[in-house]
Order: sequence, then C-alpha cells, then structure tokens
Amino acid sequence: MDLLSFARGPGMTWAVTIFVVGVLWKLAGLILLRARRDLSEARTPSAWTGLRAILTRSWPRRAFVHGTAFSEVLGYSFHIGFLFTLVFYLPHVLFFEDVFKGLLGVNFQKLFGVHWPYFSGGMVNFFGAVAVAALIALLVHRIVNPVKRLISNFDDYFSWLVTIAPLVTGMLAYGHVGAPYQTLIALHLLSVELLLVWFPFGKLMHTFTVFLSRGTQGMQFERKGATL
Amino acid sequence: MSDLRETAYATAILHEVADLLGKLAADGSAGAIDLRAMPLGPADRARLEEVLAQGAVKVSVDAGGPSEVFETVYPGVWWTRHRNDAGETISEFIEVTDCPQFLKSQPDDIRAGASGLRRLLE
Amino acid sequence: MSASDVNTEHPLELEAPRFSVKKPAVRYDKQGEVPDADRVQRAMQNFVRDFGRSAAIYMESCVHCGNCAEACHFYATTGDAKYTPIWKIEPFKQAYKREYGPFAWFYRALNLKSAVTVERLEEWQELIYDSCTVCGRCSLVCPMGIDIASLVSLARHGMAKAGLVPHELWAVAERGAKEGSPLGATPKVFKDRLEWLADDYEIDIPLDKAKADVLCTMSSIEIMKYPESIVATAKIMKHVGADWTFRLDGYEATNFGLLSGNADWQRDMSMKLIDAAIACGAKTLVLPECGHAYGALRWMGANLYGKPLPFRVVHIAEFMAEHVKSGKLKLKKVGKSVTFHDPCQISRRGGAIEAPREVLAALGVELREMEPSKGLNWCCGGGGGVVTIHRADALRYRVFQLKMNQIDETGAELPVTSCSNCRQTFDDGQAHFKWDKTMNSLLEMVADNLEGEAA
Amino acid sequence: MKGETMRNDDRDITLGEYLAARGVSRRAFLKFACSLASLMALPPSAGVAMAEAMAKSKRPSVLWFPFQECTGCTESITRSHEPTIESMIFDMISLDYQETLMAAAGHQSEAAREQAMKDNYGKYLLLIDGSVATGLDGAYSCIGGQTNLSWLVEAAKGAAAIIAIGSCAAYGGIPKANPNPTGARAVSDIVKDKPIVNIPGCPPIPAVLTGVLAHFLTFGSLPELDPLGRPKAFYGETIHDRCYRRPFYDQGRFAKTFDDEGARNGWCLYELGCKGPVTYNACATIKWNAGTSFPIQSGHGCLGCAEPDFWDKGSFYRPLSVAHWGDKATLGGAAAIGVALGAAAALAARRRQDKIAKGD
Repeated sequence: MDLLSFARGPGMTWAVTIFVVGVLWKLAGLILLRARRDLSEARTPSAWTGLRAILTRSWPRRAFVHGTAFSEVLGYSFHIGFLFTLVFYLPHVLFFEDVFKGLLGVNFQKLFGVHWPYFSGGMVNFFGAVAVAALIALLVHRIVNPVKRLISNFDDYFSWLVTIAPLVTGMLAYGHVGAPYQTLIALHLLSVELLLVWFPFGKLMHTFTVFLSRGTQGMQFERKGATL
Repeated sequence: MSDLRETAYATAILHEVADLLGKLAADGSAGAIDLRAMPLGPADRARLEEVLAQGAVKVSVDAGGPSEVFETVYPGVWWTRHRNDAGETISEFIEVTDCPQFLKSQPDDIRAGASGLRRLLE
Repeated sequence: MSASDVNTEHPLELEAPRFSVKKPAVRYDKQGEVPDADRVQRAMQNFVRDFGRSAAIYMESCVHCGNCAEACHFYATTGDAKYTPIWKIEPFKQAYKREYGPFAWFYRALNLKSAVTVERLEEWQELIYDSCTVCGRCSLVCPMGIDIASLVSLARHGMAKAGLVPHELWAVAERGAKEGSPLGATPKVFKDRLEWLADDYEIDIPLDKAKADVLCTMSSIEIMKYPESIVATAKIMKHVGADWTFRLDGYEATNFGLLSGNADWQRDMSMKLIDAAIACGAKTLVLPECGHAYGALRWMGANLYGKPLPFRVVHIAEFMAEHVKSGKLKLKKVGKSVTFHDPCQISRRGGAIEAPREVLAALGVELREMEPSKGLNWCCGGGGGVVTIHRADALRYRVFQLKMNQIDETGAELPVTSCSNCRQTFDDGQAHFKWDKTMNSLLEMVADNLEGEAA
Repeated sequence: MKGETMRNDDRDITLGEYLAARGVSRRAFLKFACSLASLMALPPSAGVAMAEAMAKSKRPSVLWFPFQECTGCTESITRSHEPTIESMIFDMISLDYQETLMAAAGHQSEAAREQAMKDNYGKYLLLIDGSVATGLDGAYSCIGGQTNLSWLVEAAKGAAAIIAIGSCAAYGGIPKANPNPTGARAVSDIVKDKPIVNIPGCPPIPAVLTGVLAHFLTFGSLPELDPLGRPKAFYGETIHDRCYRRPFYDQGRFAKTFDDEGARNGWCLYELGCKGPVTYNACATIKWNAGTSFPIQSGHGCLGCAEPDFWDKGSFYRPLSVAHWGDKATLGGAAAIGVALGAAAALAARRRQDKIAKGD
C-alpha cells in the first residue's frame, strides 16, 4: 500500500475514529462531572438569557479593545481563513457531503435542494494564505510577547504545528510545489489525520469547549446580574 | 464538445507568437511553438485558426505521409502540420522563421539525388 | 488586645492604621509542621474536592491567548508577565490535568504533566494571594469565557489546606474562626461598642431582639475602624421605620475563611449569620458595606446552607435603594460632584450595580463616572485579602496609582464607595501618597443627609 | 513478420543507410524526428539534431517477452493509428523475438530467441509486457514449459536495459490486484541490477515506447527517469496539470453527473472521480488515436491506470478527496466508546471527590 492509499484509506478511518472517541470522551467526561445546583436566590428570572455570552464574547468590550486588538485581529484572520478553506473548498465539500450522506443516509443536495456552496480554487488559496500568515504572526507574537511566551507550553506549539501543517501541505498540493502530487496530497491527508488525532488531547478542543465555557460563565453570571 | 469554452491558452500562444515574430524582425533569430505540447481544447484551436489564417504561401509535401505548410497572414509565421499515411496529424508546429527547415532540400537527399541522376544518365 | 491573640507567633497589630501582623515578610509562608509531600497532596486534593463541571470546563478551555493580562491591574501597572491571571493558577491547571480531567489517567500513566512540587506552590503563593484581588476583571476579557477568578478561589482552597497562606491572612482567618471576628471584634467588644455609640450619638441601637424583620450585620473593619457606620445604619433603619436588630450570635459579615481559602471556616462564619437570621425570624438580612461579605452570603450562603435561605439577603446599598423607591427614605440634596468606586464583589461579580447609583441620584449629586466604570471598573487593589498582606504593600501601592489617576480624571469632588475594605485601602493609599482625596462611605453620606434630621 | 530484419548483417549498417535503402527520404525522417521531439517534450529545434544522430546509429537487437498480459499493450502499439511511426519503431530496431508478431513458431522461435541472446549478449534491449508470476515458483505462467520468471532472470543477465511496457510489467498491474492469486510482481521487483524503464498505462501510450527507443538511439542512453522509473519527458506532469479542463477546476466549475449542464459544457470531472490530479501520464497532450482525444475529452474521468495498483484504489467514481472516513457503524461505535470512557472518567472523579471529602 502506498502512502496516498494509506492516507486516504485506513489512515483516515483511524484518525476519524480516534477523533470521535477522544472528543466524546472529553466532552462526556466534562459534562457528567458533578454540578451542584445554585441555591441562591437569582437576581435574573431566567439565567438562560446568559447564553448570549456564547455570541457576545466573540468580540472584546470597548474597555479591552486597546490591549487585545492585535490578538483579536490575527485570531479572526486565522479562524475565518481556516474555516473558509476547510468548508468552502470543493474537494473538502465532497468529503463532507460524503460524510453527511454516510451518517444521515441522504444526500446533502437532495435534502436542502442546493449543492454545498464552495469557492473557486484561487479564492480558497487566498483564504488559506491569510490563515497561514495569521498563524505565523501569532507564533511570532507568542514567542516575542512576554506574557504569551510565559504561559505557552508544548500544547500551544504542537497545536500550532498540526494546524498549520494541513494548510501548508494543502496549498503546496494545490500549487503542486516541491514534490510529486501524490506525495503532496498524501502529506496533506496525513497532516489532517495528525490534526484529528491530536485534536481531543490539546487546546484544539476549545472548538467545542468554547461554547461550554462561555455558556457556563454566561449562565452563572446572568443569574447574579453580574457583569457579563 | 462543440460548445466547449475557450481557455486562456489560445491567448497565451498568440502572445508568444507575437514575441517570437518581434525577435525575428529584430535579429533574424527563428523560433517555434509545439502545438501538441499545449493542452488545447477545441475552442482554443478555433481561435488560433481564426487569427493565424492562411496567407500567401501554401505548400504540400509528401514525405512519409502528407504534410501541409502554410504561411499565415503574418509573414514569417508558418503553420506546419505533419500527417501520417492515414492522414492523421502526428505533429504540429507554429514556426516563426523566414523558411521552415523542413521545406528546404536536405543535404543527404541532395547527394542521393545527384548520384541517382548521374546513374540514370550513364 | 494581644492577650486575646490566638496566634502568638504572629500577633496582630490591631492599633495600626491597617490590621496586620507584627512579624511579616517571610518570603514563603507556611502553617503547621507537615512533610512537603503531604502538603502537596493536601493542596491538590482540596483543590480538586470542590471541583465541578463548570470549573473543569474552564480548565479545559484556555487557549493561552494572554488577553487576561490586559484586564489585570497587577499586570497593567507592572508589565510583569507573571501577573497574567491564568498564569496564577498554573500549578493547579497542571494538577487538574493530572488529577481530575477526563484524560487524567492518561497524563499520569505517561507522566505528561509532572506532579506539582511544594517549591512550585510556595513560589505561587505570591501570585495566588499577594497579586490577585479576585476582582474578576480577567473573567470578562477572556474570549473563552473562563471565570478565572473562580479558579483562583479554588486554588486558594488547596493552598489553605496545605498551610501555604500568607501569615497575615492566615492569622486573621484563624482568629475569625476561633473568636468569631478576624480583627478582634468579639461579641464582647461589639457589645461594648454598641453601648458606647448609643450613648455618644444618642441613638437607639437594638441588640438581640427575639423577633425582627430585618437583621443587620457589620464588617470587622467598620466595627473597629469606622464605627460611625454602625451609627449610620441605626439612623437609616430608624428613618425608614424598620423593625430591626443586631444579634451577638451573628453580626460579623467579614469572612476571612473565604479570602484565605479555608472552606470550613468560611462555612462556620456564614452559618452564624444564617442561624441568627432564622432565630429572629428575619425576612431580610442586610449586609454591610463589605465586598466579599456580599459574595460570601448573597451568592454562596444558600449553597453552604444546603437549601434556599428562608430570608432575603441584600447589601445595605440595595436596602437603601429599595426605600428610596418606596419613598420611605427621604434625602436632602447634596450639591456636590461625586464619583462612585464600584466594589468588585458587589458590582462586577455581585450584580448590585445600579442600587448605589439610585441612592446617589436621590442625594442629588452630580455623578461623574470613571472610565471604565460599573462592572468594568478597576479594582482598588486591596480586595481578596491583599490589603492585609504586608509584603504586598509595594505592589498594592503601584496598583493604587491606577485608581488615583482614574478618580482624578473624573474631576469629581468626592469619591464614594460602598465597601469598607475598599475604603480602608483608599485611606492607606491616601496616606502613602499624601493624596488630596478621601474615600467616603455611601452609607454614612446617606445617614448624614436624612430629611428632617440635623446633619 | 519481418524475416529480413532478423538478418544479422543488417545491424552492421547505420539506421540512415538502412532507411535510405528502403526508400525513406531524409526529409521524411526529419519529419519523423521532429514529431518524436514533440512527443518527448523536446524543443522543436531538437528534431533536426535527433534526425542527424539517429541516422548515424546502429539498430539494436530487441527481444520482446510477453508474460501475464492481455496483449492489450501489443495491440496498442501495433494497432496504433500512426502507421508511419509504427513502422518507424520497427525500422529503428532489430526485433528478434516477439511471439505475437513473429512468423516463426514453436522450437524455431525459441531457437531464434536463444540465438539473438547469444549474439548480442550485453547489448540487447529486453522489452517485457505483463507481470511476472512468482507463486509456485512462477508456475502460473509458462512459455514452452519454462516459467516467465526463469526467462526474465535468464534474459536480464545479457540485457543492456529493460523496458517494462504497460502497468502490469511496470507495477504488477491487474494480475497483482487484490488478492493477487498468482503472486504477480513487477519486473523491477525481480531484476535489481539492470536499468529498467517503466512505461506504465493500461495500455501505455504507444508513442512513449518510440520516444524511449529514439532516445536510446540518439544518445545511447536511457532517458531521464522519475522515482518510479518512468521517463520524465512523458510522465513529468499529471493529467490534471496538462488537462484542458484544468481552468474549470480552478474556477470551481464542475460536472456533477455525466449528463448535466456542466458535463455538456465540458467542465471539470473531479466530482465524478477523475484521478487526473494523481496520475502522471501524457494523455492530455499526446492524446490517443493520433491526437484525436483522451478519456477526459471524451467526457469520462481519468482512471489513473498509469499509477501503481490503480485497480485497488477504490471506486473510479469516488472523488479523490473523499477519503475513507469510515461508516455509520464504526463512528457510532466510536461515539459509544467515547461517551462510555468519558462517563467512567467522570464517575472516577466524583468517587475521588467523595473519598477526599470523607477523609477530611
């Protein structure tokens, strides 16, 4: 079996399996922990409105804009670039549609009447480049900024690596640079698999826990009427 | 396939032809473009044929199958198409030169012809 | 006073401008004779003991973006990266991953997160106590929505059980637990004070009524340093015609169990108040001008009690605002400009943000808000027990400059707050910097301007 | 076929003399050479130089062995719609053994083979089509009572170089496809000490063989090869990179079915499983049937037949990017395991807390 066949076949199957096991292990392991009901008399009738924090915490309050703008702009650049590259590139779309059909038993297109939207290759390349540039800038910031340097650990650097790897290998494959295409595409798939396998064990889990933590703070603070 | 869209290749080739012709005019250096090395679709080919239409000279050669060579409306730009015995195209070039090498008599053939003629007269 | 000291090795200095300990400044403070390994184990276990779903979710969500540093007054004024809020609980993050998280066995089996050492905890004592007022500003900047302040409180649980609390904080907390008041305001002292104040100010201060609608409480700082607050409380209660009382079995709202991280002492202190309120059938328990007392009883009380409290818990500012609204509290207009310092535990983390402003509006003052204000206001730097820790003084003064600038920029004549701990921090800072502004108590300001009474 | 080409004395004269004797003019040969240069992606001017060099070279002896094959490769080359080129191939070499084409049969043919090997030891070119059966010591495929394997090992010793024609000879091909009952192997799996040129494809493009031979004649060496032993001139780029539909891929225009508007407009076939992006071959430029068309131009995606194990790489119609992520049952099982482990971890944490609480 050659590298590409492994990456497209058992490599991907195992990576996805480990990803699913790991993510659910962690999420279930968190959600099923003891959660005591707050018996204090709530100030706000329904704490559910605090869930708005899931949305509102997406941008900084005015008082904090000055100190955090750099990280915010780069963070957004990366996340948007990465998301668009991931979700709106046709080869990726085909993969997601296949997963969609495999899990739900129905074609995405049949169900929604439209094809999953996607951008042209050039556009995706642009977003990929934005994401890579932002990641590099973030890494430099992490190394140069004393606060970030102090609080960073292996997880931060390794997660950075496994995040940028699929972007870089993907763009190399798209541009067909540096190696035979099969090798590039195999490396791209393998880097995605590395990302999937590492995902549950490091900070990448914030993709899911961000909703839990923002929601938790939102509801806890909202019932007190505390500043959110 | 008739409604295939044109790609950027035809335009790129025409630009290259223009560049080569400029060089020929400037210092007499010849150049050529191998059309089979280009991934041309039918629409691209139609565009090329439209722009590089046949000009004053048209030559038919029969050597290992028929070949057609014509000068396009742009003097110095020749279109050479080699066919096999079955009439299928085996190679195709746009040559930018005063006269394609293929049209000239080849020295070996000239020598063979000379001795052949001599033998006939003896 | 020293005769009643519980901790003879580190006697309290009760006559000093700030209550503190006579023998301060040991770099790392330790309590008790315990082997290091046990200390670490105790720290980790007690950190984990009170963990729950939300704390675990917070622990898992940090992406190390460093934004929290920007919100912290200790970082903002020093630029020292170690004051980054999330860094202050670093050993406990490590401990969480190793001891408690969903992949804990994985981390332990592969030794991916090394076990925390006692040296590391000692080193972190400064970060967890000296340089954190648990003001919770960082919790609001966090893009992941992590309530970092709550994690510091949990870390303090572990540190307290391990006996790794700064001396002064430990001493006052221990004293509170043993004597009923951290700063020497024992029932006897309190009773004496009430009698003396009632005589001096010719006002009726009810004590130990068998039945009362309203149970009032005081903070140690008020009893010992700002006794006018007691008089002010009595005046206001009388003015609104409340059926109220103080009780010797539950008057001390200060909870150093909470600040030091000793969960048992915290519970004991809170239960006294709860039992007293129930004993007199109070419908309302009024908390004094004290920040952490609000968090301790208003938001944690019922959870320590184990069921919803059979009475309301309100801050004195909320009590006053209610009576302004009902029309029972009539105030004279004060023609001055005022700026309001939000006590973190009452405003930002407590949710009582508008009540003091409604009272100020009734006083007819020109309110000049600080920038930022309300829930995003900067902390005075003395909360979370920091004001008691001597070795933290230099750092606290640096932080206080931020506050002075903020207040100076408003151009207001009078700074006002509703927390005696903030007030004490301001008084100390004022003396240190020879600042021209004195912090005022909202409670006393109201009491001085009651309609129909001479000021 | 060409009994006369098997005469040894023919080899003593140059290719130019040989062609002249057969009435092929130098102009015709120049045309052939220019066409070859075009095929080999050499600049158009190289044709003249090639014609010059080839005319001076001697014709090499070639032995062509068919192993586990379907004769498709032979068909492809001999039925090539380029009779001129085809005849040129056979004019350029002295084809001393080719079972399908040779007039001799039985013992005569084997004698011819042995004679040619002896006479040209160390100099002949060995052409193989078909894979080599190695199961049961090669007994799955025999000629004249001898296994292909033994033929190959024997003939390889005296060969100057080996040319593996077609995906079977180059990689094992369809005979090697799972479960590979005959133990089929590529030529390069057996022979390790001789230069081997792989000309994969099912079938390969006939002109590639001509190009390789022309290179051998012109330069006396084998052309530059890629890591899989393929001539770079023909296998240097992917079908995708040279495909005239590539611009549609870049623009995001795709046929979704074989009969939709996109298909009629000639848009990219990526979604329909085209393997062009991972297939190195010259189909998109040389094309088939004398440059008439190639699969993509005819509306079907590339199958990737010139790549190793193309038969075992999943459906021809599964888009390349749709990696095998598993299925509902696998992921369902994974999810159940994940939740169970999480629940166990949470329970353990709760127990731990209870124990600590009691202990205090």
